[in-house]
Amino acid sequence: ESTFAMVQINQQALFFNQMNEGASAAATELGDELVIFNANNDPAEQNSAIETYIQQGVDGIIVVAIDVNGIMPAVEQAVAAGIPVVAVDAVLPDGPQAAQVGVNNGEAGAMMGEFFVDYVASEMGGEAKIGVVGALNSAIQNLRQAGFEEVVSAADGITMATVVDGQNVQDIALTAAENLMTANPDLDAIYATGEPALLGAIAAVESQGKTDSVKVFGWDLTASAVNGIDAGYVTAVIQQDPGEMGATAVRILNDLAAGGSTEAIVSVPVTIVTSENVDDFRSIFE
Amino acid sequence: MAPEGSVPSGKPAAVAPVPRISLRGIRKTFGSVEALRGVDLDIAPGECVGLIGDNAAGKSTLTKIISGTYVPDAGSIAIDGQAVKFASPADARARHIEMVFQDLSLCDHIDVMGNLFLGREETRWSFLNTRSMRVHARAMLDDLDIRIPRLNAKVAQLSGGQRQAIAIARAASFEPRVLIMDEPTSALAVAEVEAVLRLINRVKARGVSVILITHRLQDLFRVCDRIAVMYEGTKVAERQIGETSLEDLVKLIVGKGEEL
Amino acid sequence: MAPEGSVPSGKPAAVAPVPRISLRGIRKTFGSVEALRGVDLDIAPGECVGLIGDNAAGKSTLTKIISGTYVPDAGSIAIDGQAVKFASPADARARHIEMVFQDLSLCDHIDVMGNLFLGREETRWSFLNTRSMRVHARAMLDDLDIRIPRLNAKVAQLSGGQRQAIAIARAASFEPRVLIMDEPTSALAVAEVEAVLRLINRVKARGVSVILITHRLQDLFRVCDRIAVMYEGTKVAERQIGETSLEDLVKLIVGKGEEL
Amino acid sequence: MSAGYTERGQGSAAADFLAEHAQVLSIAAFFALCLVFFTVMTDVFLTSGNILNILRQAAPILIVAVAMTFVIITAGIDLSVGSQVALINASAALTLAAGVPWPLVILAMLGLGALIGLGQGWFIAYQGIPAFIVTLAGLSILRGAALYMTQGYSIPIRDVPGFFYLGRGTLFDIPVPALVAVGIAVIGGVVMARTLYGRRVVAVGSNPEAARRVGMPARWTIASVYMLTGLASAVAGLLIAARLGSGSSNAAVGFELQVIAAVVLGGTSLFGGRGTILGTVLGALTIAVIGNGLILMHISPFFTQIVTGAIILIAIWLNTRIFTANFSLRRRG
Amino acid sequence: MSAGYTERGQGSAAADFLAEHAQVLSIAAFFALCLVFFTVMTDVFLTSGNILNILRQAAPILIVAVAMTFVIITAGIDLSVGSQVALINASAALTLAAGVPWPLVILAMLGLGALIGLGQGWFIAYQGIPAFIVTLAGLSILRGAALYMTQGYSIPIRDVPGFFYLGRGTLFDIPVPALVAVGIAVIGGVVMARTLYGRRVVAVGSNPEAARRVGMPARWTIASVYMLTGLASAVAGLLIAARLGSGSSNAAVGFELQVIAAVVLGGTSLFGGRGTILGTVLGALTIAVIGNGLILMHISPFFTQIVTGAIILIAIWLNTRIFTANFSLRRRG
Ligand SMILES: Nc1ncnc2c1ncn2[C@@H]1O[C@H](COP(=O)(O)OP(=O)(O)OP(=O)(O)O)[C@@H](O)[C@H]1O
Ligand SMILES: Nc1ncnc2c1ncn2[C@@H]1O[C@H](COP(=O)(O)OP(=O)(O)OP(=O)(O)O)[C@@H](O)[C@H]1O
Ligand SMILES: [Mg+2]
Ligand SMILES: [Mg+2]
Repeated sequence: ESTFAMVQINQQALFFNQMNEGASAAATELGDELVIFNANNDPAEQNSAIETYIQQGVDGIIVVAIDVNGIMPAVEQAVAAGIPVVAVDAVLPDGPQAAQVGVNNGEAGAMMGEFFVDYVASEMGGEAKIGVVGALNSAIQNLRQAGFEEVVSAADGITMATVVDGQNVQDIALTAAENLMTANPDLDAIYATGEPALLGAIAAVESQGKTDSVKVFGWDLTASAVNGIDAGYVTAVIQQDPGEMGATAVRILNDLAAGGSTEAIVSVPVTIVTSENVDDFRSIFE
Repeated sequence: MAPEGSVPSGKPAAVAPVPRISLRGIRKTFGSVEALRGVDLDIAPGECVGLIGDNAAGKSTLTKIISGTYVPDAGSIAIDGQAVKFASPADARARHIEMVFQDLSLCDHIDVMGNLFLGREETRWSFLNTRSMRVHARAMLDDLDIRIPRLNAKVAQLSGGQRQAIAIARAASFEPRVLIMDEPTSALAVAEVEAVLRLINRVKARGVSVILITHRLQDLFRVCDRIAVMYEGTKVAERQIGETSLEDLVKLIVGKGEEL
Repeated sequence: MAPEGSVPSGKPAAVAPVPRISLRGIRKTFGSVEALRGVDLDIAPGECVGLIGDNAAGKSTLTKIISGTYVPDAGSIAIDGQAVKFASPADARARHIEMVFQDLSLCDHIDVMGNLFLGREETRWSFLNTRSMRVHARAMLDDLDIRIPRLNAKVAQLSGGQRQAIAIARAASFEPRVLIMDEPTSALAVAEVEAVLRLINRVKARGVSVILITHRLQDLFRVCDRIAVMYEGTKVAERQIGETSLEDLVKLIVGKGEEL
Repeated sequence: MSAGYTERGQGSAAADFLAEHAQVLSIAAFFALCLVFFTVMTDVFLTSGNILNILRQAAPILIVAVAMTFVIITAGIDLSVGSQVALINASAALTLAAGVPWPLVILAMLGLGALIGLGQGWFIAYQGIPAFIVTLAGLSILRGAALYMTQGYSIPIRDVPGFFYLGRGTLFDIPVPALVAVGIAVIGGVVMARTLYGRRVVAVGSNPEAARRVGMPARWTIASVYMLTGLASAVAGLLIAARLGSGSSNAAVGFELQVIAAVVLGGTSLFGGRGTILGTVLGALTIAVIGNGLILMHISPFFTQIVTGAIILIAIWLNTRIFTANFSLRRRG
Repeated sequence: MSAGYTERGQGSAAADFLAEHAQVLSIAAFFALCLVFFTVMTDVFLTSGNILNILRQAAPILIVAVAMTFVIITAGIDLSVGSQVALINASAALTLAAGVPWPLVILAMLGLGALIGLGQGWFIAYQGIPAFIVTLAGLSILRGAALYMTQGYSIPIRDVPGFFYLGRGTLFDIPVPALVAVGIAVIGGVVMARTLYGRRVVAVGSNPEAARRVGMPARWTIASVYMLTGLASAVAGLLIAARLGSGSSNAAVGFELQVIAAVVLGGTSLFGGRGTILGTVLGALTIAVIGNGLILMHISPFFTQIVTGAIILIAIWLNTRIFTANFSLRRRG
């Protein structure tokens, strides 16, 4: 019976769409209405949308922030107007938001780093050269990159090749990844910090005929990532549960609207998907 | 030309029974300006009509209507006695009405040869037949006594007279049945003017109807059969060439002549 | 004009001792075209020089060099005996050289009044002083006997003659010391041509040097003191007006006259 | 058969007015239509709170669009405005975070914006490089610089109430950004229509060679309009920084297309010479109102892009049909 | 003092050649410079593998840029190509996933692309709406449609080797996309320079009213060039789908600016009438080579944007200085 608004970053990644779906499903289940706004990567648009929802007097707002600091004035305004705010995924600085739902991207990146170091030690003879396909315009993906690099660069035997910028667009990521492999013919592995980057990296490995020599690590499963895992050249992918994140946020708002309370930090765990557990996820992409 | 009409009119000389072009009550308004306020005009085959008048009298507007560039607000056009409506210049061109525009209408980015054949390109399987066009282009220009050394120069770089010659050559070369020339000699030097006048007499002899707008009144007497005088959007007078004089025309233009 | 020079020259009539403008060896090449191949010319204060020649002879190019529009490849310009270099038209304008361009150089998106004052706007604290400009604009146009009903019409909509009149009014109105007119009467009707010729005589009387390019040779005899003839980028002849005739000039232009 | 020597009548002045102002009238009509539509369809739209919101949100686009109108009237284009906004946004946050007093930061940023704009203008006007290329390079260089400065993170601005007032404060109940935008639009409109500078801008855009020939400082005029977009981008960047309380290289992504769309929607021709500030203001407000209205109407995010595009296209189409019934093939960019 | 009646000399044909082809020569010189530079600075650059890579990567941009050259020569612009690519990309993946045979899919997609382009062309040519507005609306609408169709998923294409061959295969050791691109560029070049259609395109761009007056089908010509970009976008969308092995609404974001940049870099004037396909090809390759070379040189990704922009700007600047020493104020968009 309440109306909640969700301010999303964009809809070009499956991740956000699954989050939207999860949230919508939860809202339907709880009998609430959920409206979603797509900011198309423009931080100021997110603030504008929140301001508009405040005018309209929605009962709660979910934000997936592009600019975590820049969103705060709008969050403060919403809370001041009596509208609770739940942040999902991107971690907001301290403020009046009711809860933070999601994954700690830096930590998860580090987790993947440790997995990689172990993998190199066990499967690649202790030596490897790895390149990164990142998205420098995404703060979240920069955190994933930083967490990963911190662990990996401290390990012995692992050389960091270049970082290339896929700009969060898959065909640009593909070109960048191809050039990365050309520039480093001896590359052993690629780490892709997001879904477009991973899609691009996988296609690049295929198109360069390097499916035997280059192993791909990355974030966010897609159908082609599942294929890659089956084929063996995608080794591990961090799978978040975006649907659950969205649903959790809606549930929190619903509780708050009913006069309940929430914990400040609600974490949704990630899984590292490898050939061993990929079957659990296959159904999503059929 | 002697009168050959069936119904003798009050005028000293009548036009041929079926005029090549016949305009009735042509009106055209641009915003607040009534450019034409009801103009009638007939032109016989092989006749050259001089259209004169003060600046802004509406001469260019009238001829643009004949060539399909403007659509009149009211009035009718008949060609060889048959009523026509021109929705675009392509319609008029299909009836072999060609015009030299006062602003020349050249494409600055296309070379001399391309401009000469603009809209009439010679093609072979829709490829431009450059070789054959080059040969013809030279012939077209030589007719006009104009010196244009490079056929592949862009027309933007040419002198005013050279540009005008190209526009004239283009209009005259593709077997027009009606040839409209809006101040065709304004930028031409003496010899070139002579060449244009010769050209007009030549096409007249082939039966082409010519409308010549010019402010060089003495030229009219060299080529025209009849003169129509416009004033502020109306036709105020018409004269057979034999029964008028330069002084008479000047008076008619400025509005001090007797009316028809 | 009677000779008043100190050194008697071989020519029947000499120019004033210090010419208002003196050109020496002016050359200009565009790509493969040698537009000017070394031209000398002197013009005295209050003198009107007619510049004639075949199409593409280089008349416009020469005058554009005087007005700073083109920078010559070689040669020197002196004004009142003092050597000058014009890097841009603004430099020439600063020395009160005004020109009517063959292509008119009007801004189609600006209204009649704005075009009349283009580059010479009257301002008050850098705001356009529209009221005072409107009064002056009317006066400028009335001088030329041209009918332009609306001063706030965009010039793109005007007839060819109206546009030309605006360009002439603009160049003549701001106290020029040298007035260059490149075929200023080509699109004008009879009465307007007369007005321009009157205007030239008026400014001459005030000591303005005038260069008139025209293909209407008979007009030259009404206003010019001297005629310079160009041919293929060179000056081939110079005549005092008293000692030449229309036929003579025609011969000189086409290259059949005796040389100077 | 032929009339006597009579003069033409006066003709209808209304026809001239309509023909000359078709573009502005058309966008004004469409804007009005949008207002009516959203007022009817949602109850919140016509509340003062929402209207002030729209004004505040539209302010950055409006400000830059006013300057962009000058650029486009000179037949130029500035694709780098979004990147300039991001650079100023990031620089302002960094300098404020470093403890520089905010009035100084504002002055420095305005200076930086003007300088960047002038630099681009120099390449365009004095070196004759197409504006599209120069500002496309600028787009890349300046966004890269912002990215480098912030290393991709967002920089928080804390405890500078004076600065925040710029982006969030109100004066007589009207948001400060809206006031700034209105002020700039009014100044822009007056400068364009009534001053010597405005005349030069139009002349240079209409016929650059003619402007040069009559002795106008054509090159300087061209260079200067890019300084204007630089300055306007600086103002917009500061307003955004003050509103969001942070600076980031992600600010104003895609901003250039929105700004140019507002200008073109307002009837300014991309071929130069023709345009009005009033049209631009209406264009920018129309885009803002559509964005706001669609949110209020709870359009599914899968449809917003489709609907926004379709509304603009259909509206312009109807307006073209109504206001310029028999248009010619003249360019209307 | 005065010369006799002598005729002008022949003059140097080289000077004419230089003046007429300054733009293409300039980008060619710069392209050569880039090649030399990267060859010297990196060992991998001049390997056949890398060169073929660059060709494959540049293919989509090249193909659309060839069609865009036609559009820009008519003084138009098509901002919607990126969205068209995304739509075709997504549609192709969806239909292939639905089991439609791939040759049929290709035909259908080409038809769809042509239709979309023609639709936009109709608004522009027959309704007189500025191309910028129509295609900006198209950008929004078509991307929205792609988003809606895929619901944000990236749609995998599985087990269609014939289709994959298009994007990944080679013929005589040359990547198929590169062959397609070269073929299209050659056809485009011939059509532009040698056929009636090309002449009409130039005439319409140079002086639309003159083209109309000489009886050319001016409107149809304008509409048709947008059909060309539609078709080219379809080809590019198919190639990208075949290369990535998936279709998504996220494909080709920002593609339009890259394509237009390639065209303008190649010397085509945004004001219409002037441009060559050869220049466009060189422009597109230059951008691809710079992108590739900078990665090979291990430039920090934080700098790539800055360096790319700076290289392009400086190069054009040097070329302007060398090839058009005393340029005038004529428009050169
Ligand atoms: N497209 C247009 N829009 C508005 N007004 C126009 C247009 N074309 C012509 N006019 C107006 O119509 C009137 C007649 O113009 P027109 O060009 O026919 O005159 P003209 O007799 O050819 O004059 P000139 O001898 O100077 O060439 C003028 O007042 C002009 O301003
Ligand atoms: N900007 C330019 N670029 C290239 N060639 C030019 C340029 N301007 C003039 N020319 C060439 O210079 C020569 C002289 O041209 P100019 O315009 O001076 O002739 P003109 O004597 O004024 O002729 P007209 O009587 O026809 O106006 C011509 O051959 C012309 O093609
Ligand atoms: Mg006329
Ligand atoms: Mg000339």
